[in-house]
Amino acid sequence: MADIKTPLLDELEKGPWMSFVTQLKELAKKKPMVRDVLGLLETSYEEKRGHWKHGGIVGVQGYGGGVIGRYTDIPDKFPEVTEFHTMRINQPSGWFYTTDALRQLCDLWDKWGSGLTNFHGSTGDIILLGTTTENLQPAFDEFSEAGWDLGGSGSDLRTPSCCCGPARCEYACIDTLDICYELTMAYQDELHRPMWPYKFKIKISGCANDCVAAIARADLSIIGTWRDAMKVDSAKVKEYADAGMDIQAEVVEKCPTDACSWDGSEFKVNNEDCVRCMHCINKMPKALRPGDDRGATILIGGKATILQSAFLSWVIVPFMKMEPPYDEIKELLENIWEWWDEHGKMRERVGELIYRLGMRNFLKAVGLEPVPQMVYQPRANPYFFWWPEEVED
Amino acid sequence: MADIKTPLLDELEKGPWMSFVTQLKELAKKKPMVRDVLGLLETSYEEKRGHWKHGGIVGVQGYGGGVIGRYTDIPDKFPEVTEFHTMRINQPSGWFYTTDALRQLCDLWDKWGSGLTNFHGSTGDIILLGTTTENLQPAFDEFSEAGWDLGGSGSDLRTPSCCCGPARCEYACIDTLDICYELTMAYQDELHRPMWPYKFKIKISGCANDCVAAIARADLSIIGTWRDAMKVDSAKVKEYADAGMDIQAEVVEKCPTDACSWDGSEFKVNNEDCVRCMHCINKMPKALRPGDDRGATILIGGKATILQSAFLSWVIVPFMKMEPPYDEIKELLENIWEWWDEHGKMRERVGELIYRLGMRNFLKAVGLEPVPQMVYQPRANPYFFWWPEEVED
Amino acid sequence: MAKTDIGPPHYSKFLPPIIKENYGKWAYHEIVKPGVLKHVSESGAELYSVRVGSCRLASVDFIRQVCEIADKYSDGYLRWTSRHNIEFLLSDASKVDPLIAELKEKGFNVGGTGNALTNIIHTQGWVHCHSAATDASGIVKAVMDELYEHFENMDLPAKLKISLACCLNMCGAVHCSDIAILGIHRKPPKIDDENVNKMCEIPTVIASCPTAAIKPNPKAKSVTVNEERCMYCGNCFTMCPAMPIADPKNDGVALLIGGKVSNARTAPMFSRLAVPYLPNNPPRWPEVTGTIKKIVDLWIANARKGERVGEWINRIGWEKFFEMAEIPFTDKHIDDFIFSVPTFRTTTNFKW
Amino acid sequence: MAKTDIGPPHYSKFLPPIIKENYGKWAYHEIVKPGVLKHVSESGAELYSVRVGSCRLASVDFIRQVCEIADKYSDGYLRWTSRHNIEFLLSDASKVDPLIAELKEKGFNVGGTGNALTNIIHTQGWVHCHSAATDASGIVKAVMDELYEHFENMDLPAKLKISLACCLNMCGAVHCSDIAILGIHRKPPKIDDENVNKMCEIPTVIASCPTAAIKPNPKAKSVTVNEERCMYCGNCFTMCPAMPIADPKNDGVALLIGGKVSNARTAPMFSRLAVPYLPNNPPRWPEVTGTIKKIVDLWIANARKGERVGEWINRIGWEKFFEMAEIPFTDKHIDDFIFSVPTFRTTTNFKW
Ligand code: SRM
Ligand code: SRM
Ligand code: SRM
Ligand code: SRM
Ligand code: SF4
Ligand code: SF4
Ligand code: SF4
Ligand code: SF4
Ligand code: SF4
Ligand code: SF4
Ligand code: SF4
Ligand code: SF4
Repeated sequence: MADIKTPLLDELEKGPWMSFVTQLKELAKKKPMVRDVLGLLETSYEEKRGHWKHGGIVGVQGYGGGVIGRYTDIPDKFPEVTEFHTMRINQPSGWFYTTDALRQLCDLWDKWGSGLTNFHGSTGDIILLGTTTENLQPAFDEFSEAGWDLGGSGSDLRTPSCCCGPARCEYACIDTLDICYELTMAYQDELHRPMWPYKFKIKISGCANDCVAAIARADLSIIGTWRDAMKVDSAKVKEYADAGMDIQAEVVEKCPTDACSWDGSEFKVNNEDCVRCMHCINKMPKALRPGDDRGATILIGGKATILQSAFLSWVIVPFMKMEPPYDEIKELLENIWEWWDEHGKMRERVGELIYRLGMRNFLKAVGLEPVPQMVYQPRANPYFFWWPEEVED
Repeated sequence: MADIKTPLLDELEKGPWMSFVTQLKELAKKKPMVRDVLGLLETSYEEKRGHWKHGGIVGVQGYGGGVIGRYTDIPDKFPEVTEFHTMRINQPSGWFYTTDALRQLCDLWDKWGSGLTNFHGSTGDIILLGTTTENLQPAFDEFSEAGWDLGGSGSDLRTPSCCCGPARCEYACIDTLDICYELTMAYQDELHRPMWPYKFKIKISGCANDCVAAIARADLSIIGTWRDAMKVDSAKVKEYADAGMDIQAEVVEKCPTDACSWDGSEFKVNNEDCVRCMHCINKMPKALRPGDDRGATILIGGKATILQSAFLSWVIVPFMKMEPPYDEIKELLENIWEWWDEHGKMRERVGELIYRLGMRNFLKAVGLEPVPQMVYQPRANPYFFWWPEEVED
Repeated sequence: MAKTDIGPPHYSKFLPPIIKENYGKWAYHEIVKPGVLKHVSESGAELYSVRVGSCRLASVDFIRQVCEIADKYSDGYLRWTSRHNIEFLLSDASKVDPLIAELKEKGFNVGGTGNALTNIIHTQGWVHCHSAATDASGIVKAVMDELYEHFENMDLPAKLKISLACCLNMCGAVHCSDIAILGIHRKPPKIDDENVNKMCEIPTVIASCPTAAIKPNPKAKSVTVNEERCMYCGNCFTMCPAMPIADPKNDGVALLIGGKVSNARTAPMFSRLAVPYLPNNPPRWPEVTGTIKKIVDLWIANARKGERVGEWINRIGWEKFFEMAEIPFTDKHIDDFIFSVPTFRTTTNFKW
Repeated sequence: MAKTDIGPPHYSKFLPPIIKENYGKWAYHEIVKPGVLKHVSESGAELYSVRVGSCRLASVDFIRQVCEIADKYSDGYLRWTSRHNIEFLLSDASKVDPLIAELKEKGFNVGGTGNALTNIIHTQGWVHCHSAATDASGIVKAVMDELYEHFENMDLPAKLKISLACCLNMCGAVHCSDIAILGIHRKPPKIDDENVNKMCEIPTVIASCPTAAIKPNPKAKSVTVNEERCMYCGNCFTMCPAMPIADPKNDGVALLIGGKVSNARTAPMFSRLAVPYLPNNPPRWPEVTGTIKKIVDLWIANARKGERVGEWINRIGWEKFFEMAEIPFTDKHIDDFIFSVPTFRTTTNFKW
């Protein structure tokens, strides 16, 4: 195997942060494919441009997605990456693993692919980076055998993801891991067989800290919250104060709604005004805890910038109880998909469709009542509509 | 003259607030036109609908606007208001009058019209309500003789208006009356001969209190402000405090930028943080005053709801000195009009044109530098453009 | 021929001597009592302005009556405010109380200063405009009667600015008022094909529609309206009288609230939809006056000192406002026009 | 044939016993020191999570190395975070320090907790994506090196979340990050008419353009691009390889800042344009790392305790930020897309 020179990339082996270049170089020693990736990347660094292109659609039997086809545009120079496809493997809820499971994944990818991965992709999948068209099916067969399945890609449901939730976090108001798993299992068909106007993402966070960035990145966000009174232990607040926390400046004054107060001995929360932003709890987890009547706020429409610019997802159900088998959220999801599938244009995310047709049509179609929690403010323009049954003939 | 019955309108003679019905009824005694207005209005009250319509364009020689044609759609019932046009007379700056001038206006309108007026119209004009096509020219001739001219209407410059400013207000940072007069005089042609895509309004307020609602209602707002330090007399602040004002709660805590403070003896303003919102000055006019380096902030684009929904005007020049002959603002206005006239679609206000073509094109065309004061926040989307000269071939 | 383009008279002709002498030299002001402003100059001179309500739809006789009073008390000098109130400009302090006495005797309304309700900005209504979905002067009178105590006293949390526009053109400042009363239609225009063909320029009609609901109908040489997109603005009717939109059964009034114009404390804000529809019920529109009274009373009872209606609602949250005001929240309250998305609540931070 | 639709393994298989026993029963946590979280259960049980940075572009050998360590210290249990860090899950407190010692010895990065810089969310870049206007892993490495001290210490005013996306598709959360690094093109795509004709579906290409800049070119059976409307998103290229947009001379990086996702205190916010363009300067992008360092230092020096970047800028105002950061403000900073108008400053309230 010819040695390749990567003087530019070598610069990225310096410095305190772990170097991907070192890893690539190690792997390149045994994997020709990775040697060519290195060469290609060095070329990109020299030329300041990428060298990949789209090509024919590739995949595995019975699936419409889960594989991203990729080809270099300079196969003459780097023949080993003439084909360099990605497989997306659906991660376990909350990205918990045992070393056994990880080794199994590594061994399979060593066998069928480049040995390069992303742990994880931005959507949450285990990204296996670089294999040939030919290897896709046998690779998949063995992954499946071992208990792993493909994640989403294309115009379908994308792999749902969730924060560590009740497994490792005292703030979790819902069982994020279970909801994530149950929804993923319930919608295997939607996940694997593209059929919609565009992609649809679900993310689940246990509380308003939103550690999977659902509001920014999911068409449907499920975010834990509570409806009753926050639990307050003033003695413990005092411990934080005694340990040096300036409760007034760091907690009380940062409350968005002036809902809490501290007089040196009692920490009071006005639960009617509290918007459950989590800030005071974040600052003093030993002293404050969410209430007992827990459930989730459901939001819709989050997405990145294409086409109509990025949207953050917005409230459509202020509170929904979240108990297995999660029928209420499933019914809502199905109603949403039905409406979107029927009315959405190609490459129109559900949020964009709502923008185009209006919340009133969306709410009516999916059977939700309008509530003021859906908006920061009511409309400022007078351009509102009446249904025929609301006016006289 | 037959008596008319107005049982519904009569209800509006009750109650403490001055009654327009009483005035109409008085006038109806001598003016048949007003008797028919009353009858028509009573009919509208019975039927719950208006009875006016548009018709052919009417006006006076040499003018393209200043008159609003109006006709009833039931001339058989109310022949006296078959024609019932409005004349808009340009008010004096700040709506100051002498009784002589007012009597002159009244006498002329008694002679040539219904004797009904609006003091004033929403744009600021003296609205003379109700005359015939035939009377328009002779009426105008006599108004002109007496020193009064028509205001704007149609797709032209509308009558500028201004707050009482230096004539009656200690907050005025610019000479609103003079600016209003000078601009009105400089643009008589633009005011009287419609030629633009749509209307264009100018309003001038002496300070950020904006007592003529310029930001909401003017395509171009001129609003007084200052650039140096606010003038503070702490002893006088103390007087307000002694008289019972809670300086902390009513003033300091309401400052939008935390820019002022009060320790019981010294009122401090951090002029770097002060955004000159006027609040602290409003609360304590004896103690606080605008600085000496005065001028105006210029804003563009305010308008009501048609077509693209209401816009508030936004900053395009953070600070402009305002001294006669006001060449700088005149040059800016002319540049704006030129660009708008060239690119605006019919019925497209200048703010809507900027929305459609982007601030970058507007700023380049009128010769203004972009500054962060123009926006609350920079763009969140990545859809920005490069001029050909900014990129390499 | 008469002279054209002479412009308005120069303002200096109308300024009283005390103003000419102290032009730009005012030092401060006080509100002596409701309706009376005292402006003090650096020179020590004192100007008293006595503010008087006015129904803007005024007859020449009314103006003459006002002139008489001005001659008697303010040397013939007076002005109108930007909200259609009258101000008598007095340089003689001793005349203030006699003036007020005579004004009250003659039925004038003195007040509108400071933290009070001031005059309602309004438009033409059924008195003059073809486009009106409701009357203007009539509702204004009814509302001012209902809230009159607040015009005479300065006991509100902050200034209260009410406006009315009789159609979606929104002549005036309704889009930025503490309380806006807005005439609305609720059904698409009816199309009179024959007359559209005769009376209207079809491209102009099509372009006039903000929601692009109008399409050509080449067969009938007329247009069609996509009723699902039409939000009854009446713009097509202004362009084309053969598309009448007035409808006694369905026309009425919407209330938008919480707007402001001044930059004091908070930036100017739009008024926002509170009540989508109240019926036209002349002569006194009891549903409108009743609902406004309820909102104002709620504001008075709950706002902190100095909080305009919108500032108060922003502090407590619109969800609380709807609950407290017992106003039903409907699909109409949720924006679906161009800038809708930024109004959606993209956070879990809300109150129950 | 292999089984399809089996879904991911059930998560319970991978949870350590201490988590199974205390699932949903965690009472509180402490950050013992940078990189070490201690979660205490209602039962009294204590779970230690040791957080380790990772370059997300990981080889199987690296993962095997991590597994070895996990077997030694955390009974073979570990997880990845939503930002690509690794967490070793220990139920035995005494193993924490030895683990950290071994990690450091092997060159791992321990930290990323609390008020620190955590791992940079990023995307494919020149390593795998056809659409990339810049590399991902390379800049990320350079930026993490530059700011490394803040990963290891918890001395920032608040959490610092940096993200990178290599093109306008913005895979990841760049649109809501404290600092977002975004690969951008700056010139319209070149059109290869012949191949457009052959390779692309013209209606799809036209629909792909957010600014409607693409029109059919029936003559050439291809398309044309209105260069004045094109803002170089590259969407057409994704739909049509015959419209290449990559351009070594003009591609580069924009910085957007001040976004956040959590609802803590303030609602989630978008990142906003700070620097429209910095050149692609591999291998270490000094202009990018330098500018980011400057912004971070400014934030550290000026923010109040607990203020995220965007919260700090909102308090002082963007006009102050641009002045303090000495970043030129250009026409590019002013929005001109769909929701531009609500970003315009409709008030005189601003700082000089
Ligand atoms: C692999 C991944 C980036 C990564 O390095 O992690 C990725 C890679 C691609 N994304 Fe993405 N997206 C990935 C997560 C995201 C996310 C983040 C998320 O899901 O939380 C977003 C923003 C959220 C969202 O969905 O809006 C995202 C927004 C996009 C978009 C813009 C969509 C929009 O509506 O704005 C596109 C464009 C498109 O769909 O044509 C896109 C398109 C693509 C394509 C398929 C580009 C293409 O047309 O070929 C990329 C394939 C790259 C490759 O070489 O494999 N990708 N993409 C992420 C998926 C990994 C995984 O499955 O775990
Ligand atoms: C008379 C007046 C209302 C009043 O009772 O005071 C008025 C009356 C009319 N306005 Fe207005 N507007 C009047 C001030 C306003 C204002 C307020 C202002 O100027 O400060 C506005 C809001 C600010 C603005 O310009 O946006 C206003 C926004 C409109 C619009 C919507 C414009 C828009 O871009 O949104 C229209 C519709 C149009 O132009 O076709 C309109 C159209 C009309 C027409 C001409 C309706 C028509 O198509 O025939 C009305 C004639 C009524 C009549 O019977 O005379 N009027 N109009 C005001 C002019 C009096 C004056 O000259 O002093
Ligand atoms: C006379 C008038 C100007 C004119 O040239 O006609 C005027 C005069 C004064 N205004 Fe005004 N304002 C006048 C319309 C306005 C308007 C426009 C409007 O109402 O359509 C506004 C903006 C309205 C809004 O914000 O929605 C306006 C917002 C203010 C404010 C800010 C109020 C606030 O806190 O939001 C002040 C400051 C204050 O009163 O503390 C102010 C203060 C003042 C002062 C105190 C200024 C002074 O030192 O002389 C004057 C007496 C106020 C009073 O009535 O208590 N003036 N003022 C207008 C009287 C209208 C009326 O008859 O009621
Ligand atoms: C492990 C992880 C969840 C997971 O399932 O993977 C996690 C775990 C915790 N988060 Fe988080 N957050 C995690 C990603 C996030 C994200 C998502 C992201 O960064 O993309 C967010 C939203 C980001 C944003 O706002 O832009 C996030 C916003 C928070 C916040 C709110 C911060 C704020 O004040 O704005 C808290 C509260 C706090 O730390 O005070 C929080 C608090 C916590 C706590 C303290 C919760 C707990 O009691 O265990 C955990 C330790 C935090 C720490 O690192 O100091 N977590 N957290 C993620 C670690 C990512 C990493 O490796 O750095
Ligand atoms: S979102 Fe809430 S429950 Fe989930 S990990 Fe973050 S802080 Fe914990
Ligand atoms: S959770 Fe947030 S809103 Fe509620 S009291 Fe605490 S800081 Fe205030
Ligand atoms: S805008 Fe300012 S200067 Fe003009 S009257 Fe109002 S407070 Fe006085
Ligand atoms: S004018 Fe406004 S911003 Fe300036 S100090 Fe006074 S209250 Fe604060
Ligand atoms: S608001 Fe409408 S109906 Fe009223 S005057 Fe203006 S255009 Fe006419
Ligand atoms: S009423 Fe307005 S929305 Fe309806 S068709 Fe006419 S112009 Fe269009
Ligand atoms: S951000 Fe763009 S270039 Fe980067 S992975 Fe996503 S689609 Fe590809
Ligand atoms: S690069 Fe984007 S904006 Fe330019 S033509 Fe292609 S799709 Fe349109």
